[in-house]
Amino acid sequence: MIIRERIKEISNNLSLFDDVMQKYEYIIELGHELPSLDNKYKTDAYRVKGCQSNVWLNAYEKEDKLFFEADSDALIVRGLVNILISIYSSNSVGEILNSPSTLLEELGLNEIITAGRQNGVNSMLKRIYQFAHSKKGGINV
Amino acid sequence: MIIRERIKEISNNLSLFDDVMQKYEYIIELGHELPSLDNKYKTDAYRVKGCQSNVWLNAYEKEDKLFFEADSDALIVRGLVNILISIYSSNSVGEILNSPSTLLEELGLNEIITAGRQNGVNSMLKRIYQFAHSKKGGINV
Amino acid sequence: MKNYKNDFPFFENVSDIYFDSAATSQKPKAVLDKLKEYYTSYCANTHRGSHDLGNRATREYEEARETTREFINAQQTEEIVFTKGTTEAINLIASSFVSQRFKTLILSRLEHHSNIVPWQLNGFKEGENLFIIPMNDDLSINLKAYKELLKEHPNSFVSVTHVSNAFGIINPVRELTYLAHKYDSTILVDGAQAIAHIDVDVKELNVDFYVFSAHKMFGPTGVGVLYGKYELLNQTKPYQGGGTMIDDVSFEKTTYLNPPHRFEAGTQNIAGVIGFKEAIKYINDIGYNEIVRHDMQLIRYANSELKKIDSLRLFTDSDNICGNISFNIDGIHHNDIGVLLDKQHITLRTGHHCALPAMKYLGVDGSVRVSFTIYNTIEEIDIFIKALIRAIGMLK
Amino acid sequence: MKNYKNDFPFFENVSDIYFDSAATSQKPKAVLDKLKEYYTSYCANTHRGSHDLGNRATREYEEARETTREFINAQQTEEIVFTKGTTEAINLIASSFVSQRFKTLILSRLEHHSNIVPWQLNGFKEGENLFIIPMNDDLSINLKAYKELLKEHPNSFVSVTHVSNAFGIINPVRELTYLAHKYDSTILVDGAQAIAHIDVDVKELNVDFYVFSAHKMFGPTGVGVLYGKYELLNQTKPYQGGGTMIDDVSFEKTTYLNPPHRFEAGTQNIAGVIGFKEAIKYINDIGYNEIVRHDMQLIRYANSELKKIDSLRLFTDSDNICGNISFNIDGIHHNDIGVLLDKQHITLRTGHHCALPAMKYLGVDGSVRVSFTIYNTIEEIDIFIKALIRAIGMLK
Ligand SMILES: Cc1ncc(COP(=O)(O)O)c(C=O)c1O
Ligand SMILES: Cc1ncc(COP(=O)(O)O)c(C=O)c1O
Repeated sequence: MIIRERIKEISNNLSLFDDVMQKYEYIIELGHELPSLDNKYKTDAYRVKGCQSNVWLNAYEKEDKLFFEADSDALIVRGLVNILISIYSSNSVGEILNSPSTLLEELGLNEIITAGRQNGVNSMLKRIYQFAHSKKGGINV
Repeated sequence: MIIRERIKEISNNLSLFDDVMQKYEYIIELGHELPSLDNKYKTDAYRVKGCQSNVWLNAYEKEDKLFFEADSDALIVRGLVNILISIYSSNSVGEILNSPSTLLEELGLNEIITAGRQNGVNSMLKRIYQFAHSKKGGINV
Repeated sequence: MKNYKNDFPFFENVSDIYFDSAATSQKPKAVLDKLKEYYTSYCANTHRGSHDLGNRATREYEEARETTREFINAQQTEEIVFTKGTTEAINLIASSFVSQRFKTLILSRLEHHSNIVPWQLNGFKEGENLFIIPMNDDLSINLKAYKELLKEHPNSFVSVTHVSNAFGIINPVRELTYLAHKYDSTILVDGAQAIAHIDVDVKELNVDFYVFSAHKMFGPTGVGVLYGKYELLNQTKPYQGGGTMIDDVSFEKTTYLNPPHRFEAGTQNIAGVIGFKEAIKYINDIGYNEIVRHDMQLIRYANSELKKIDSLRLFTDSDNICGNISFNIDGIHHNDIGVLLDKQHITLRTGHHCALPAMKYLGVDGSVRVSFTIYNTIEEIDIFIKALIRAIGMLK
Repeated sequence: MKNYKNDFPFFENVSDIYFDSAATSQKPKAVLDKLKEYYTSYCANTHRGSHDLGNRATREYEEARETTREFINAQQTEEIVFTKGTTEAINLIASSFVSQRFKTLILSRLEHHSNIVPWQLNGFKEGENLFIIPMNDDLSINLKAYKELLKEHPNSFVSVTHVSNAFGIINPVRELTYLAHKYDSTILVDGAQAIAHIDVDVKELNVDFYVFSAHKMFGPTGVGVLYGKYELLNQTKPYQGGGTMIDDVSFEKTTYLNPPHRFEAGTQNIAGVIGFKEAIKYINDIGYNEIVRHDMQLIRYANSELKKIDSLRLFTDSDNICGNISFNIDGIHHNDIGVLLDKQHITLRTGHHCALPAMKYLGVDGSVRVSFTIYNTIEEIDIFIKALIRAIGMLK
């Protein structure tokens, strides 16, 4: 349940802010902090399309763990991407697949979990689970 | 204003009935009384199509007056047709065209004036005005 | 028998007996409240933006899709496409899936115009590439003849109604589907008249496409459902082009989203779809067990009472009917009956019920149709029968 | 400046500033009441029957058609076809009128996807048979280049927007139409963004087709209008087949009704169309004089305030705009602005606004769009500007 714990931690951090604008100041900071993705991954092959902003995602497996690195052209999305990476990166396939993506609702960031069909962060989340599935050999992607 | 008078008279007759079912008994009687149209007019050429029932209408001009004779496969429609004929037949083109068809609203028979697109009686009414227009040489049919 | 009228605000204003639910049903309060909720609390366009209001509307809209999936037990949410109605759904499949893919089409003789004309517009014509399944005397489908047709024309597209809108006949959809697939054919079922009366499970029926309209099942006007197996929907070309169905657009080349969004171009009937969700919930809350029991009680009682009337001709003796009954009175025009019942505050339908080929085949040009649903009662049928007898008396 | 918010129940529940009316507008109480009236007093199907309830619904529905005719000053009621929206209207004309009749198509560069993709689905492609009118630096249409195009390709079909949904640019419809006709071409104008802001007179403009959506002009979702000159509509083939658009049906041959009914197959969005009538009445009651005055005051004020912001880039300097303004902030992604404004309770749209070709041409992948209408106020613009400055500060 490492993922669950990470989510709890971030959600605790976020809940420190009474003011929603302060919360976004924090997210923007996380956006600034996210390391830029190597330009060689900023191509269509790595692009997760969104209506509003683009996300580029590189995923790989190392020593039985999955790793994610990503970038976006929008700053707040970078912050959200940073959060997703800190939650999901360096976890095992099992840990990821056993944590339903709806857990993220705890974060109270509806930018991440929305019904929108073309949201970059949302699409990134889907890709993370798809990648985990593919490594499990599952077909339910 | 002969048409207006005829409408007034029929509308007076109809208003004698307190009970709507009695009114329809009267209309059914008018249906029985309507002379059958000669079979030679009961062809597609004379047919006024309706969603619910068919009306066959023959119209002709004699001594500067227009005459109408008609029939239907439904009895109540025959009654309504009888009313229309007694209003419009043996009038001049001018008399007809100067009496807007909305005058019939006075009869309180929404079977005659409805928004329905495929009502036999309604279509017959339109044909009557079209015929009058054609005899006037008008184009606003 | 429970009285459901209180759920429907319509009956607070109208005391007439409403026996025309096969044309369109009344709407429960929950549906009307939901329409109002959308328009007054989160009225925004969907699937476009990042703002909270739009996200709320989008979430409600997509929940309606998931509710619909569950309702007919489809495999995936993506198999549910919202349309304007049954008619549009059939036109969509005729134009974007069947046309140019299938050489032959098989229809039943009882189809509604909405399941005839779209095919004609797409080049199907009787005697050439359109074949009609013969029926038995009780208006049921002649399964043997159907099998022969399929044998002769494998790889056909079959499009049949689940329940006849003019005679209430229930077609054996499972068998029709099984046979269609056996002869490499694909089948669409028109559920417009079935969905309010029969618990439909598309997975169990194994139909390829299933279509129906919200307004006939207590939902708003202007909403329909096209269910299609995902792999088939995915082979279906876009039907209309416009906003929110595209992936990328340039003047040279445009790429499209996957189903279902590929088929929902432009602003949809957002309020209608969201309200529709409540119609499904209403049905789920009552449950099909109760609905079927209620409906069958009404239809059996009406059937037995109608049979007592001299000179009344029912079109079928079959017990395998639901929703509606059609009849004629010897020597009396159906329209005359309709008018006199209307004047006695009984609302029902007379005419060809948009099923002219069936009417022509039976040698009539129309009938009187009574249709029943959850808010009708046995007492209403008694009143109707009395009114009918009075009307016949006046017209004889 | 009069405050119209009280007419809109939405603002009783939502205190956010709504600057996204170009996507969909809020609905006045009269429209919501009318929807409820239909559903609770004369809920029945239309155009089918002889019963009073259905006749009432049919009358209300057809009155909506006549109200629409009068609203845009069409010659005949029969020239008004109800559709699901602008998108469906354009698809209808592309598929049933233009395709197979016109060899070449002319579009502007500012078109919404709904006025691009339908044409692509019907075989038009840039560089082959689809030509784009060049525009001037201020995004207005280059009339001289348009004339050259027409000269080179007479007998074309021209399809242009009246008002750009991404930049508010008003196109000179009368001139575009005059020139189209001069070169034997036929013209459709997409009025989706114009109709709520400009008094449209189709007779005076002399356009051949004019289309718009109810939901962008205070009406219900799922309703659109296709206006067409009668003689052209009469040459238009049926688009969808189904109930109530036919004259006679047999499996061998079917004949169709005249316009407009030929194009309204199946059960329409009855409640929506009837509610739409009230939206038109609402506009008529306020009057376009007042609407234009109100809208122009807002747009001019917003424009001047936006110009004061450093690093803010407006896409056009033209004064000939209405309804909406688009901008970007140097070095900041439009989506970031959108999120931070949303969090400050200002609802507006960011993104490509379904106008990707225009965005690509301008070398951006989106913008921030504010759109205004009758219920917006100067005070709201002041609050918005403050919030925008705060957002920029956070993101720099
Ligand atoms: C200019 C323009 N055309 C067409 C449309 C499509 O309208 P609808 O989505 O109502 O079909 C829109 C709406 O976004 C628009 O702004
Ligand atoms: C069997 C059947 N199919 C199709 C339709 C068409 O449905 P809609 O008018 O909602 O498109 C109807 C409705 O009358 C019907 O009864």
